[in-house]
Amino acid sequence: MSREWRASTFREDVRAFIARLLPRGWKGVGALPVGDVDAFVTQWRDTLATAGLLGLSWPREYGGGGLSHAEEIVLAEELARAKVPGGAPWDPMGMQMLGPTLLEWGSEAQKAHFLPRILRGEDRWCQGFSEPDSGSDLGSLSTRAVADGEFWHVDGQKVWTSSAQVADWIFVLARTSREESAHHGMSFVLVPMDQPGVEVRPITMLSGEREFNEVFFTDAVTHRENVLGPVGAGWKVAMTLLSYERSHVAATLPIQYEQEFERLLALVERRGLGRDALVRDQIAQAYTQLSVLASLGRRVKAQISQGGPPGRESQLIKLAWSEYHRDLAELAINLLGPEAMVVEGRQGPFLPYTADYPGAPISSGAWIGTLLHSRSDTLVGGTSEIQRNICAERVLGLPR
Amino acid sequence: MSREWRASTFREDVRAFIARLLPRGWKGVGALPVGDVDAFVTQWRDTLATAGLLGLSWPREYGGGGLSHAEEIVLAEELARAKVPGGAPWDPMGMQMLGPTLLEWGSEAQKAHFLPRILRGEDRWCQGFSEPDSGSDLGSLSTRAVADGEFWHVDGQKVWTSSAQVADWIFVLARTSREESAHHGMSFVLVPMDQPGVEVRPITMLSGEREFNEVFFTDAVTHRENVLGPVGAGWKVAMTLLSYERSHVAATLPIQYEQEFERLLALVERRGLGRDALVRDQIAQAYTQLSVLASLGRRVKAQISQGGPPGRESQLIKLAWSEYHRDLAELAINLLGPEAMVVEGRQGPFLPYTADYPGAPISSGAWIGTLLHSRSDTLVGGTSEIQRNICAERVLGLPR
Amino acid sequence: MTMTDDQVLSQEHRVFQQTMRRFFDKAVPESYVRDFYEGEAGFDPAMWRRLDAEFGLPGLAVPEEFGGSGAGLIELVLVMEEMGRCLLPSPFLGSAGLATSVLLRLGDTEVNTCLVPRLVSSGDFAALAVTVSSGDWSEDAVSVRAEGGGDDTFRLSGTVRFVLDGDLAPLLLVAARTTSGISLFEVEPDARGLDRQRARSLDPTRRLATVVMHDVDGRLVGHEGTAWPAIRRGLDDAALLLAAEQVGAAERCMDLSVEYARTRHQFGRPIGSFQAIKHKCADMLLRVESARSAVYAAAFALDQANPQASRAVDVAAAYSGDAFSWVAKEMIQVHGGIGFTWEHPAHWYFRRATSSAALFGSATARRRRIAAALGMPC
Amino acid sequence: MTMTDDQVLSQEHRVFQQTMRRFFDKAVPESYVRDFYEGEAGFDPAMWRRLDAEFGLPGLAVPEEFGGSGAGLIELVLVMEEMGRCLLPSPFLGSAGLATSVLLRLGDTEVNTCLVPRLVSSGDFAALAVTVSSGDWSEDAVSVRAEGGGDDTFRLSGTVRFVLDGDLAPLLLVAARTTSGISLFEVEPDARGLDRQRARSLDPTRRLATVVMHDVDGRLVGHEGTAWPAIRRGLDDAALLLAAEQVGAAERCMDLSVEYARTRHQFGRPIGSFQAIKHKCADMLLRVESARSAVYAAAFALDQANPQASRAVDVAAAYSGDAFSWVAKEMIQVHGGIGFTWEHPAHWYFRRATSSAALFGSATARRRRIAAALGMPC
Repeated sequence: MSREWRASTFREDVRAFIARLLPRGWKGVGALPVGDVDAFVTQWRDTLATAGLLGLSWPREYGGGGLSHAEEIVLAEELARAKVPGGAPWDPMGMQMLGPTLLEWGSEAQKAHFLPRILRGEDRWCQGFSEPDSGSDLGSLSTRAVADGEFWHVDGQKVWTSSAQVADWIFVLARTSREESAHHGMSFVLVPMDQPGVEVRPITMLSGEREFNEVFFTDAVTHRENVLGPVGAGWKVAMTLLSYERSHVAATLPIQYEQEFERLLALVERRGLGRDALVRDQIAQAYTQLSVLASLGRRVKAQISQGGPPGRESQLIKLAWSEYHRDLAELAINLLGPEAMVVEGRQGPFLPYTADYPGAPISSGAWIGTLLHSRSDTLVGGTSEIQRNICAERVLGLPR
Repeated sequence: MSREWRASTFREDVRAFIARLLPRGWKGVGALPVGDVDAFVTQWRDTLATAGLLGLSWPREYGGGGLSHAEEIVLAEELARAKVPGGAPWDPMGMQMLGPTLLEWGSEAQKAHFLPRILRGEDRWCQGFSEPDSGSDLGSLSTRAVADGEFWHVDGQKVWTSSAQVADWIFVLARTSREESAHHGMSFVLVPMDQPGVEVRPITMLSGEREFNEVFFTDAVTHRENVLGPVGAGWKVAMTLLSYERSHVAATLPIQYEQEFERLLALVERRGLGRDALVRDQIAQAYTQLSVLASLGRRVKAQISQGGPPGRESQLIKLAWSEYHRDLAELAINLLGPEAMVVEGRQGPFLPYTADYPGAPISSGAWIGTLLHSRSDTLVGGTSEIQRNICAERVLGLPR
Repeated sequence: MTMTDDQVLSQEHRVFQQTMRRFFDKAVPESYVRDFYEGEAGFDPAMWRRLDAEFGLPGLAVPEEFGGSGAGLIELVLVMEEMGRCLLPSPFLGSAGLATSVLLRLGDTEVNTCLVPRLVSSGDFAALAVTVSSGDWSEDAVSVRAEGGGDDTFRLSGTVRFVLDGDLAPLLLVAARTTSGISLFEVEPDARGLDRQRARSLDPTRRLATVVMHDVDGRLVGHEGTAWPAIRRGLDDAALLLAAEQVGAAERCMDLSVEYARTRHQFGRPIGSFQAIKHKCADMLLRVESARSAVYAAAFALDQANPQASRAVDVAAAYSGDAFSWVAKEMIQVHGGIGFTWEHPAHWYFRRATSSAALFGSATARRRRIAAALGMPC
Repeated sequence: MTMTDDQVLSQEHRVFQQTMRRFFDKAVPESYVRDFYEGEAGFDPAMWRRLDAEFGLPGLAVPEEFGGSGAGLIELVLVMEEMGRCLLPSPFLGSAGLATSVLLRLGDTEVNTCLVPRLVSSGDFAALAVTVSSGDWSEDAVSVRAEGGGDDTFRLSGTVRFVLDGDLAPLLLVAARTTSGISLFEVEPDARGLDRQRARSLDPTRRLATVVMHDVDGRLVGHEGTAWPAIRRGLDDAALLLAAEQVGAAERCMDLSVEYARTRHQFGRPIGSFQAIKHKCADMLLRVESARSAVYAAAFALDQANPQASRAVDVAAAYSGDAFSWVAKEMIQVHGGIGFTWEHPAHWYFRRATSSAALFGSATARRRRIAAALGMPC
């Protein structure tokens, strides 16, 4: 049933396709009754799968669409503009992160086995990078994988693992040599979750939701063929994976933040604050920041799509967006005034790095959810402090 | 001719005394024509000297007023309120800093010789602490004093020395032992300026004024009796001196900044900006900061005057005021709008740590002077970065 | 702009402070607060009785002639700092801080001899309903209407949101507008036409309610049409006490951050040895001590009936609210991932800070008052 | 809120950029700028001729049919970045950036064929007098009055402050109000009743003048009463070019700071190894690259006549002004004492930043326009 998509007219085609599928007056997932979201997302994933819009840039032999990364990005943009998700909540781990990394580093057998299963939703993936004592300092992680005949034995603990409670597999960055130097001697190991040696304990976040988990490995085993890339090259493989995540996020984030900003404007209008000179200045400041960062993001994207190396600007993107979004959430809460003391309506759900679902209400609960979660924006994936270190050291050449 | 002052009624007495002396409609030194300032200050110093108001807390045997440090502070406050200086521009070095330090550490001969000369204006003093390679890091300074018979021989270079061009003596923090540990092996040496081994080169500041100097010592000599405190105790003596400076500044700064804030209000009124909601918020923020810091300062002062140890708040005073003042200068410049592009009227003079002279005009030149000089507030006497280190390490106990 | 004279805590104040610190350290451990997050409990009558029985806190600032201890606002401030430190969930702010203060400031003998003593040593506490739906604590914003007969009984209609402990308080006071102005009324908790609903607070340790009245009987408290000045001054008192609570809470955030920074290692060093963390902690200290200074100064000014006391309250409230919000946020940043969990108390303080920033009026609203007080034309 | 499509510099742009960088690195060393601080010089005719002779810069964005090179705003932006970097004192912004742009945007054949070519390859340059004493660059603020006879000659009276190169420019253009609206006039530099006084600039490398007119003869340029739209658009162009200059200057401040932080040692380590300094430099980088992105985006939008170009200019101008001010200030802080001396160029950038923040309207004024453009009710 999967239809053919052409690169030359992809944006128009997919935009029309999405528009045709969406219900009349579609406002976004955030406008659905909370209880209907899961069902909609499941059904929508099926629709995308049927239309051949999952794994768009993957080779057709693995079930993908055979187009390029450029169309993949266009698809992500168009889905974001249309206020629909690109798959199930756990799909990004498999589709945006592991999939492209498998294509780059995987053996033929690994690709043939894993890629179609990701697209068909048979394997859900989660990520095992951070550890309790290695938050911003991945170089110091201590989970170990030891080879013994046909198997690797994994021991250690990972933390901040999203979707671990529903995942079938986890990709683990583990130490596989005694060499203690920070980034060497690590391997990228794929481990099945359904075994006695793997235990998942959910972490309740400050919002009360359970999105992250701790994952404990106690003599967990995985077949020796489940190392991705050469043994000892785990750090490089992990960096590949993170760069795929970043380029995807860089493309869709501005769109989501624009939609969120429009919700903020609606809040100002509903509360009748638009004539307040202070509020006007704050809103204009937020818009300026949003607009500037969107330009910065487009410059990075254009450089990449021209085939050039991402310039020194690319390192800034995550740092800048996370602080923008943290500030925006605070502004929204300030505009709510005393209403922010009370959670009215649904509380915005946890969506790392991003805004509440498009179409979300402008009642206090949604913004409170955004406020609570935005505190993680400057922590997850490297704190702002670490990001600044990296900018100063790697881009500007300041001494460590 | 020197009159007697009584501690019990000192504030009322001195306030009345000052009020009687000042011309009608006195607006402050800043309101005088620029060319008249020096003459006024010279004459005013004579007046204070005649009235026994110089060295108020010093023993009468050394020409002082025989009262306590508390009255000294009251006097400083009342002079500041009346918008008149406490002496000549170079007097603080001798009267507020070296004088009390001599009283604490000096030999009888040193006190008997130097103190009266300071009060009579016969000896002008300047300070030799900072060095080109030891800005915020006094522990690393490298000027050396070597004993040879009756004399010390001093070699090295000091920098950021105010009033060096008019000073007769300089107090120098110099290394007097080979011991390389940061704060040991230093001595506090008093060196006459009028000798071939001492060369003064003025530094032109970013405002175009020349207030600071470099001082070069090339086999400069001073008598062995001119070490203040024990040889090797220079660091402690220097810290004593700095604490006297701080307590004086802490008392008078809030008054000067209140007067400056009133000039800012006058600027707002003159420019008709008082109805602008943004300006109102900015002014209220500045006032809040001013008022809060004044309360902080009073808490420190009260603790000291109760005889208790200055609490952990005292370390914060310099850091907080310097950043307040830097921000206030920027606010004033913003309020001037395009007028800030052009220097109208006299340009505010350099007054380290403080506002422009009370009574200064509200034309752009005065505020531009304040803006330019305020950039030094967060640098001179330990950068804000160093101040924060000190707060975190010494007050909060964070590791170095 | 005259500065008040030197004011500093006395030795007695410090002893009192230490007594309170010791009590709350023991009586309100983290687990106590956690119960308010995990369970359905929203009020602990036993704790309220202990505060009264052991220290007479509900009547601390009530003159002795009306059954209280006759202390000043400065003592209440010291109590609030400690309550803020441990985040005690309690009707203290709404009842002893706001309602009692308004009643006393009415200066009405009958009120002082009949109503006020009910709030001292009785186990009772009061809620004052004075906001409107927009949450503006200003005279214009009072929208409840009271229609009166010949005697002291009126019929009240309207909705008041964000009422501290409004669903529970045995004594419910309502500010309403009669033909002659703002007046204060007592409403029976079980009166006909009265609906009191607990709100879902961002901060579960701060109990808030919406009070809806349809022709509810209300008994006039004090004189008709003259209540606003007392309410205004009571709101000043309460705003100052809230600021004190913020100081105590902010200091605890700083302590938690410093402790974590000393012990947590990354890159082979305690994170507190990194300047970014170090400077954040120094800025916390600056804000905490600055806020505390402003709060003490305003308390002394109020206790001495300084004519500029109200402005001093605005300064203290505006500064402390911003300071606590900043410190609570940076505490999460210093803690990294662990500060982002439900389990860690960091978010309790963040919620308290966010919620408190809007109680009794925002910092922006306070600055509007400051600008007016500075004589800027409006 | 539609985002423009991907826009990025072409290979040709990069080559042009490098050419300009090489030229200015050599032609405008620190000593060149220092002369403007130390001496009485305020304009260097030789440099102005070189910019024309070697690169045709004064006519860079003038269509080829009127004698120029027909480049776009993006090329002007690249030039301004380099001029900002070295702080070149020059009539380029006022003449090529503002006056020429306004003339071209009049869309008047006679202007294009007579006046515009005078500003290309002639050594002449123009000043546009459009502000009033309050320094507000808005239509309402035009206060010069022009009274006309039957022909194109009017008599102008009024005072205009903050005119770029207004005391020197061989071609003086004045915006004035006639009975039919805002019109543009040419005034002879030696006209009777004209007084041009150089102002004492905070930034000696930015020449400003006050132009006073008493019944001065002015020749109408374009049509009477219709000049404002062209002036408005020319001011947008100039504001964008100023923003580009700010980007280049801010980047130079960053480079100086990074260089100093790498080499200056305190406490036995390069100060750039301390996180406080490191993070300041990272924040400089963030601001510089963000500002640059906004400036390029606005330049492409203007060159493509995007309907939202004017808002993009407001965004770029508001952001770049604040960014440069911040970076220049922090540069002084990074440099410590040496950054506070007359000798060190840090203060040149600080003066340029402070002065530029007020030229063509403040960031606050830009944000007022942005809020209105976002459809917020005024």
